[in-house]
Amino acid sequence: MFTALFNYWVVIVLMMAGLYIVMASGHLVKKIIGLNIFQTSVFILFISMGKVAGGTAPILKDGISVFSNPLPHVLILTAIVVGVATTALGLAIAVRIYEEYGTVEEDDIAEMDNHDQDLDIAEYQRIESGK
Amino acid sequence: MMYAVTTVAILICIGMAMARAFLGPSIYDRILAINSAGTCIVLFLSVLGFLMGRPDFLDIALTYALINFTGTIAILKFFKYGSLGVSDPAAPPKTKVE
Amino acid sequence: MINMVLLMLLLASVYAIIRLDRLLTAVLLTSLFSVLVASIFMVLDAVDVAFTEAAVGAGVSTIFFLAALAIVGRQCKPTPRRKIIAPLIVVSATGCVLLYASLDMPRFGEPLAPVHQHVAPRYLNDSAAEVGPPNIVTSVLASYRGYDTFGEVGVVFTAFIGVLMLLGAGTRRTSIEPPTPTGAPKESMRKKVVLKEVADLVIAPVLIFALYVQWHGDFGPGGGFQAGVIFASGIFLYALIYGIEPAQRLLPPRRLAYFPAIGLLLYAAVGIISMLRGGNFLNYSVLVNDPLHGQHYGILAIELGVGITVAAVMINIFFSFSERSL
Amino acid sequence: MALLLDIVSWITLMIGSFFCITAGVGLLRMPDVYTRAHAGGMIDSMGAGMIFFGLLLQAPDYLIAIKLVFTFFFLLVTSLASIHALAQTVNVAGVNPKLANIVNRLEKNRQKESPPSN
Repeated sequence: MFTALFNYWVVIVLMMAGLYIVMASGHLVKKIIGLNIFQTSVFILFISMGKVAGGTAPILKDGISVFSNPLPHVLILTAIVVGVATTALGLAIAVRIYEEYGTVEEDDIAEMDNHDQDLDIAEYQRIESGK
Repeated sequence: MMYAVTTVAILICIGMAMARAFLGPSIYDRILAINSAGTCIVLFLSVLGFLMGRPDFLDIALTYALINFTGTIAILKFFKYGSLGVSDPAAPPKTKVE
Repeated sequence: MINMVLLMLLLASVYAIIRLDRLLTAVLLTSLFSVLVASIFMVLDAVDVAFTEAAVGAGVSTIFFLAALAIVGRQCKPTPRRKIIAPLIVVSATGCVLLYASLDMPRFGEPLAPVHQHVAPRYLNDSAAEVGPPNIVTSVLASYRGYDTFGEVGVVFTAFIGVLMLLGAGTRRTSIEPPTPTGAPKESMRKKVVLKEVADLVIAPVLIFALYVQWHGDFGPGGGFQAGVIFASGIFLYALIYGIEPAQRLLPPRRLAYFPAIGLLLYAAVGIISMLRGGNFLNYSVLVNDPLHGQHYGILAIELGVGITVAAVMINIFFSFSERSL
Repeated sequence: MALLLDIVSWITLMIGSFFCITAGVGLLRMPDVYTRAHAGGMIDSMGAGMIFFGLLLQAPDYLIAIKLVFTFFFLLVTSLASIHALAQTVNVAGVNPKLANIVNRLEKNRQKESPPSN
């Protein structure tokens, strides 16, 4: 029981740790690190499901008959490279946000946005009342 | 059997290096510990192929041995210059005349 | 058993990432985390995946994070205490639900699990006769599921277009003068000789090894994705040691920006040629008269396309990031 | 012959394991970053060298043997170079070795005890 499901439990803990970092941390780059951990936990889940007890790597060789399932390997192999490309996209967005706002802390950005919105509302009210 | 004993020793070493990476008072200790853990993992991957009876997969250890260097250099360069794109830190500075 | 020890080490590293507030430490530990994940993949028989993760996690991913940190700075506010509680509750609740659900999962390593019943037996038993390469992962990736892989390369290409639109590429800044490092004494820079010599020794083998991985992917672990990432790491090393300007002289960004599209078009062209010869899209058996040879040529061609796209995308992204921080 | 190779492999692998564990203890227990760097370098030199030598004796064919040699060579070169670069960065950053004070003090004591020669 314990050994049979240990992999899946670790995957769940990792997934939740990634989710926690995404939710709790205010820094956008740290959030992307959290997303990376979450994504990696999904990779481990898939690869764990592909393992066959007593099997070896799915590369044919004389004298070996039991192989692990190659399909999850294919899916995850491409997912890793796609993952790093999308991570780069996320980091690019963080960089652009930094260049616009001067910070990548979520709270500060929200505050600046709210401040802008307040100014807009005040401006609107001024025009309305003036008319 | 001998592979199993070696694997255990390497795993212990990885554990100790990681402990240093967590404890490390300065960031340099952490970099050093992570570099050492990386070396241990190269050893681990090499021994693992023999342990599992299919030593054809040394490519992964070789890749990691080559690429770990890139990562460490990037970290050190980031430290020293705060940027990865600075031109030619390898050349001697022009102002310095021998 | 080894598997469990490695998973425990993995949990420890994630705990450290959460506990240590410094951003740079988190990035360092993330690279360690990826390598541990790579060795877990190795233990679980997924050699190709371990290969990709080792190359991506140690080299490319760490460098992208550092390149971004070079721009946004490495100050990170610690999480305020009031913000810890709500996420903790949500996460624990979801975790409990998932743990409950995991009790119904098939046991780890069970050969009779539903995953292994549907298409995997066909891949394992027939791929040698139908497609050819001994590496089943390559034959599934490139032939049986060539369509999926085409989509994945398209996603990588799209991410590249996104980065290009956000940051721009090939727009070399006018202020090339490197900022003088504050505080560091001057003679420190001259002593980089050892690093330069070692890098000279290593760069060429990295590039040659990438080519080996590219062309040996049929027989051992490897293929276009891994080769592209390793090639890009070699170029990163060059750019790190000699600076980005010489690297851009070597690979002019304006021309390099065409290469992701060239790789993708090469992939698509193989599919269209097979359609012109009367087969389905990406059915390589019709490429030449002998089906097995056709499969072989088709796989080589599309792996080359994948390799070109991945390498060019990674190098382009690196240039875009590090130009910004000059 | 095979038995002899096995015995030599056993011995070298055990020496390598011993050095790995020693280096790990050193990483944990040494007082400052310079001494820890010394411990870290031990994994690359003796630990990796002995383990790769032991594996080399067991390699079933030439390709694997060549890959082992290459892995060891690049590991030795790159990892030690990065430890060197790290130690140098630390030095430039102005961290003094903790043991330097002890050495200086010993030096001073020795000079005090022995009469000046000139």
